[in-house]
Amino acid sequence: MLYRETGQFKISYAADQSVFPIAQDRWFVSLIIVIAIFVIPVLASEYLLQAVMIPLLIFSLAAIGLNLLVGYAGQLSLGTGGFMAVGAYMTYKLTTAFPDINIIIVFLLAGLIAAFVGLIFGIPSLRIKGFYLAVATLASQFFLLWMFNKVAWFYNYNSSGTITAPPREMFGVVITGPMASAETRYLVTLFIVIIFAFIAKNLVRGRLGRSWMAVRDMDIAAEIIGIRPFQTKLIAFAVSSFYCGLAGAMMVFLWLGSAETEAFSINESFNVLFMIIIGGLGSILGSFLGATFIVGLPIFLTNAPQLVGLSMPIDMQKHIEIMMFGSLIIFFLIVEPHGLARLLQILKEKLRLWPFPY
Amino acid sequence: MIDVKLARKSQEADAIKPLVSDAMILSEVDTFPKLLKSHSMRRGSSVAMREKDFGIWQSWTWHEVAEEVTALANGLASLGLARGDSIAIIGDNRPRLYWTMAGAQSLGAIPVPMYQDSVADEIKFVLDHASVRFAVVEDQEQVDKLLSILDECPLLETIIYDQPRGMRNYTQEYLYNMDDILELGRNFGRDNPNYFDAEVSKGKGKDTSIILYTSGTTGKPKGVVLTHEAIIQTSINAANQEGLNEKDECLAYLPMAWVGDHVLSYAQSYAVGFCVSCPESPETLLTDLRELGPTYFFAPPRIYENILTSVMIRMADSSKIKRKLFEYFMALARRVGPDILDNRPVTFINQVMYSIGNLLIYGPLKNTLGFSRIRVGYTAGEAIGPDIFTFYRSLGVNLKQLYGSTEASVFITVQPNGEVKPDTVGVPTPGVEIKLTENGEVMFRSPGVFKEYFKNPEETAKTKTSEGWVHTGDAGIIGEDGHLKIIDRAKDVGKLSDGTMFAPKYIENKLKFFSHIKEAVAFGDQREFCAVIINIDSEAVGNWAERSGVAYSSYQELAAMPAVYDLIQEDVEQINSELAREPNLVGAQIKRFLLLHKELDADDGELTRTRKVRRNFIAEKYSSAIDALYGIENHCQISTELMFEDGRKGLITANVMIRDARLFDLDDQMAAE
Amino acid sequence: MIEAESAPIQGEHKEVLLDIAEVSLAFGGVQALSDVSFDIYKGEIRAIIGPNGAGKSSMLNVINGFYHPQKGTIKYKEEVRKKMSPHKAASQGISRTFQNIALFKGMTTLDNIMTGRILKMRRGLLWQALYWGPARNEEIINREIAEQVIDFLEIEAIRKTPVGKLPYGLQKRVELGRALAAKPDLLLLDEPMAGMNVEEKEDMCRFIIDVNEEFGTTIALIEHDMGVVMDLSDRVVVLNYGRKIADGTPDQVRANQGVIDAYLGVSHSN
Amino acid sequence: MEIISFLNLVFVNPLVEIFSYPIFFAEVVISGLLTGVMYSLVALGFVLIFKASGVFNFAQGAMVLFAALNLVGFIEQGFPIWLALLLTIIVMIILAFLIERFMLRHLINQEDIILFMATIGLTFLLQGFGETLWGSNVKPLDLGIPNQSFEVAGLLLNEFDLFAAGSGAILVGVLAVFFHYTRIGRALRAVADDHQAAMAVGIPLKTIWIIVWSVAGFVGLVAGIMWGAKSGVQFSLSLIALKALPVLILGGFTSVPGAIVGGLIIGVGEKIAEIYWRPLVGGAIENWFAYVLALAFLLFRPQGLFGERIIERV
Repeated sequence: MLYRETGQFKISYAADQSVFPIAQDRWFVSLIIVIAIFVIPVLASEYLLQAVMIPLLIFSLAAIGLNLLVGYAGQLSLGTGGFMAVGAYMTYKLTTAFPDINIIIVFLLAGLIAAFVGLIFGIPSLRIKGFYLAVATLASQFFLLWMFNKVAWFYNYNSSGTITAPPREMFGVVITGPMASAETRYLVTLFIVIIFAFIAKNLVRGRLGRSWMAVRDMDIAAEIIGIRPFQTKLIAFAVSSFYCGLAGAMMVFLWLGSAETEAFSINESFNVLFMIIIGGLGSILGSFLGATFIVGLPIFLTNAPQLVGLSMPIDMQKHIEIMMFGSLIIFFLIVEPHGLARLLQILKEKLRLWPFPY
Repeated sequence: MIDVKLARKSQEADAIKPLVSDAMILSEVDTFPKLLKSHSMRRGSSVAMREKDFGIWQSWTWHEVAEEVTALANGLASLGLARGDSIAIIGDNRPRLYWTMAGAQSLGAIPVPMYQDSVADEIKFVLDHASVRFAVVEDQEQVDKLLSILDECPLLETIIYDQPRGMRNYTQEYLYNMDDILELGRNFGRDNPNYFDAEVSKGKGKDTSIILYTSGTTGKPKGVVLTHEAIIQTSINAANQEGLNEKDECLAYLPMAWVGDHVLSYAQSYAVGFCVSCPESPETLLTDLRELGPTYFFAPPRIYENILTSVMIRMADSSKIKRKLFEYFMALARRVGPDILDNRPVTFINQVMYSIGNLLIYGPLKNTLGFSRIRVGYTAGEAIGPDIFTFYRSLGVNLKQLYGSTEASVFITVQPNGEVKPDTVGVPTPGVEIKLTENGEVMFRSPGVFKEYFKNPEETAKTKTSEGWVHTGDAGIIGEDGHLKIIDRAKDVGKLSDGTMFAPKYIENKLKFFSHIKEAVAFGDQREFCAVIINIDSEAVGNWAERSGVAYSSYQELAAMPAVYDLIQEDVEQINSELAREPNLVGAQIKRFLLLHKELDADDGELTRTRKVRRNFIAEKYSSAIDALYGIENHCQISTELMFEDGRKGLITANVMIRDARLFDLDDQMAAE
Repeated sequence: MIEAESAPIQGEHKEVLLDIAEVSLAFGGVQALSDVSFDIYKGEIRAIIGPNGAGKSSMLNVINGFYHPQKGTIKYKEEVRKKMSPHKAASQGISRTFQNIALFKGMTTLDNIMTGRILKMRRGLLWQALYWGPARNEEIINREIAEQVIDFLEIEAIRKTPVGKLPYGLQKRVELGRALAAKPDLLLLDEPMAGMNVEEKEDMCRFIIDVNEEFGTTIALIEHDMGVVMDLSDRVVVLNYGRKIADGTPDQVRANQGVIDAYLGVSHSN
Repeated sequence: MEIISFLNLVFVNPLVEIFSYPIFFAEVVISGLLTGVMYSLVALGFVLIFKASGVFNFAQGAMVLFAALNLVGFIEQGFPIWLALLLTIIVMIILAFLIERFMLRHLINQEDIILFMATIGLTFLLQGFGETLWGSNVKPLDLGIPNQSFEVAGLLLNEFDLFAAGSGAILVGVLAVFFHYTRIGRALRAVADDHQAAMAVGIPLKTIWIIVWSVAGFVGLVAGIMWGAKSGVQFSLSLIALKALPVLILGGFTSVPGAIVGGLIIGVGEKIAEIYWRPLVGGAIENWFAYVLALAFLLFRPQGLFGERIIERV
């Protein structure tokens, strides 16, 4: 209905292969970005930025990372939390050791280290597949967290065992640490997420993305047409871990301010996995939708009883929240196993064909 | 391994320069090759042509087209194509086939395009008749067709094909790949740099530009000879009337041998400078139409009808809400859409509702059909149902009827913007004069008039008078508003015994546009009044019966119901009131009618295989009914033999009612209005 | 085993593209191939036929490096091949299709065909991440080649349809497209016409011949349908129970008693 | 210097200790074996469900917790132990029924990962539900089995551990009999091999699923009793699922003997590492050591302990 595609014909492959070949999609995404950059920081409250927008963006990035690995390359991983921790701890180590390096560069370096770690933990994918691999990736989750917990070097031998974001400036503005305003942190997060979302989209629509999907869909055929499955999977692990590491670093430095290993527990791994399943496997957009859902759901569940005027003991409410969360996940998987992205896709097709059904 | 060279792509037109005035074009630039050259020099980087190929719309600028045409012409010249030779062109709409036309014309040769689905015999006749030496064809299929008749066409020397696919085992030395011809031409151009320009400047506006063979209902095809000047002048006149400019887009998908395509996709494009696009293949036409979104579109009624049918079928499968919305807003559009399109005043509420409808239904609908951008849409060739016509207009598609012929370089009359009526074909286009003969035949005189029928002076003399008036063979009437109305083929028009003009097909068509009426056969020639045998549409009337709770068990029973007679009588009387508005036709109103108890069927010989009524056969078979129609009784007994599927024969006898319809006076109508 | 004479095509000297000498392959105790020898000339259509379980697919798997024979030598492009991986074989110009369609179901026709170009794409991760400059040019150049394949196989209308939604016959065609996109020197077709109706078979035959003649691609194909094979191929090698029982032109093979016995035997036991 | 002391820590010191105190080593091994039995029990629950329905039931741990919570809850309500046991079993069967009715039935033919995620959802649901019903504080579970140690041939053994191991062994035996000699058991194996075939011979998939989830629930109950009696019934009980996962990759998702032997190997390996290599890494390695052990093992034998070598075909 909203689409008016007539006359949007393509005279070059570059135009045909662009990320948003339909003008209306381009406008819509541009509009969202403009709102995110110019409207939200002005209108949103500190709470909304801190409790909703920043975590939403950071988890979107982590979800994109995991989606590259699971949704595109077909390698099921439960170790997201571990790789996020690598990013966070490495950023801490690097920025405390070299305070003069721009914090964004530090994020990227930490991401690279996470990528390297991911590469190592991806090695089992050479020989094992599916759930075997998923369980194997738990090794990284547990081992890495144990290591960051046990080896005091990682948290500079401080007594609390937590890592805390020191204040770092960029262009004269404090962007990390307690002095940084929520707006600043939000904007920095937003820019990083937008850039890396586009990079992820570029990767998946090119040769690498096709290699990943080929390995995912039929690895033997992929090998026979000349794709090296092992190398392809390892790159997927590395790129995915880079994204997760970056997200982990941003989690501590742009969102929480300080953290212990507990912040990267296996529950976070599952949460990110939920995001991509509910958002839609093999969809960058889906990663955002899934993150919105999983970040938003607990906030909704926490506030819902008050909204309807219900009051109950705190721990009781916590249990019910957990229960509702689990039930809704199951419900959602039953209703739309292909995720929100598919739902949106169907909606889009309907709008394109409107008023026809096909 | 696969190494096809991709056509060069080019960017969109940079700047659009003002057009040179027609007079200047005509005086100096009086042939198509010269027009091409002028575009190439003035606005060489604007896009001239596109073709959906290899997944995208490959584009060529005017400059690139000019280069290709030059190479092609030079290549043809080096194979020996000379001034005055004929060159056959057979295939789907492909840029290189259009360029072949321009290339041949550059050398003073005459392109003879042929329908791509012609059978070998038809092609043979034309090749022979036009003394064709060269044939440029699309692909292997056409080459095979030519090879099968090669022995019988001694004049044909050279065959050039565009698509090399499947041609590798063809070793005949007279077969050429067009790529090779282009290469040949480039070399030739290098050796003879001035040859092409010299040949182009030798061409004059009075020269023959093209010969288009019209199939003709009887006898052999006639080759209509048109000159550059005629086509160019007509094209410019029509384009000026519609305000066509170099920013327009048009889709070339109708057969190249048809004058409509030649004038729209070639002549007007060259005259005005707009871009012409070729679809990827006939199968992908609708998708390509949707992608491209032409602003200037031409289709026979059949295509509009098919699209409307598919809209209705798809809507029927749509969800209930969407269907309701569709029905509501289409009803609104039928009421106010045409007025809005013609800038007539509409109440504010209706305007608001129409714009909501535009957002919800009309806009999306036009978008999915590829009609969003149409500024000028033509339908021509035969009468279009008023429902179909109004449907598109009420959506806001500026669809107009056009009356034309090959002999006129298409344009005779067009409905001007703001004066579009479903039942006329409009007023003469600039420069065209029309008149009616005594027996109602339409004649025209125009700058686009044909030169002659090729090698057929008798036909030429029969059709074209010495003053340049041309017989169209169509009977028509001209209303007071100056609009021409085509009513029938002139030869089918008869007279009632009192001398009133009687046009059976006109009446029948009018009746058939009602959904309840499937077929109608009108009688009246040499009789006192007009009477009609009607076939009800079992589906539409059946639906009506269902809705009104009328039970029936057979077609025969349904057709005999007084209620159904009432239904049809309303339709008949509406036609009568319409006929009463035409001074020439007021006497030819339908006085009596009956509903036939069986459906007319091609298996019973009552219809042709293309579902046209066989009037004389029916007159004979149902003579008792016709006698009764002109008698005094209000019913009649009809016995018909019919053949069962297993070959046995049976006899149906039916008692059929006859009704009298109300007649209107010319004055009544005037008074009512 | 009935010895059939090898039948070089007369009058012309043919260059040998692939030479298989005394190849044996076993899985555990099962002998899939025993001392099979034959060669494939450059530019010919070579058929490998035989009853079910004759070792045809194993032979194809050996040629493209998926199985490693225990014994025997394989000479490809004048070079004796050591143990090699399938992607190595692919990079040397061997591509193939599969008996049970092995398309990437989650991708469109176009993307599937583009995967056939992956070996030819070299731009690194960073360029790809930016999708700009050389990486974009590379995408476009390879898209052009993929489009030529699409045009050649007449599958324009399904360009952007996910292959999972296509009917079987079209999937087979897309798979051929993916193999062709790599511009192979040697094309292996594993029962290209299995499960097709007559019309689809005719189309596929036409495409196979077109590929061979227009691009000069050497083709080795396995096929069950004897009639099709005989019309299509220049030379035929017949396997039965992992052994070669005949080798020659279609006419020679047709007349070979061993082949008749093998096929009749099979049809009896069925 | 540091390198040498490191190498000492890795290769020399542990071995020296092992050979110096063989009896202690034997005690460590036995204690590992006994813990291993518990791992096997949990892993068995996974294997049963995976084998019969192809579902990687991450909620097995939550089922252990849920069963234990119910048992303790019923006991707290004053029911005698045998009745509480019976009630819990009934609850677990009802649970299996509900899971089939409201979850599995709607997810037939979905991809494995979707089912897997659904069971993670189920994990949350069971945890939340169990704790809503019975509260989240740590509850002791006293079965009246003495938790005393005694000495046999110089080895110090724990009565409770032996009892647990014994129960585990009996349960495994019962299951083996069940699978091999009962109609339903054979049907279950048939389903595991081929869903179509099972349905073709007239076994409704629905019934199979309810049975297999009930059995898994029962196994979970036993594991819950053992672990609960040892360390109290609390939330962390559901985390023992994570301990069973390395057992699965070691023993294979579909192999009952694999689950048993794998559990023992992990139990022993983990204990030995914990005791002898602790100085090197500083303790608390039980979270990850099992995984690394399983992974190292897989690198050499990708098909797992009892899996068959896979020949890939194209």
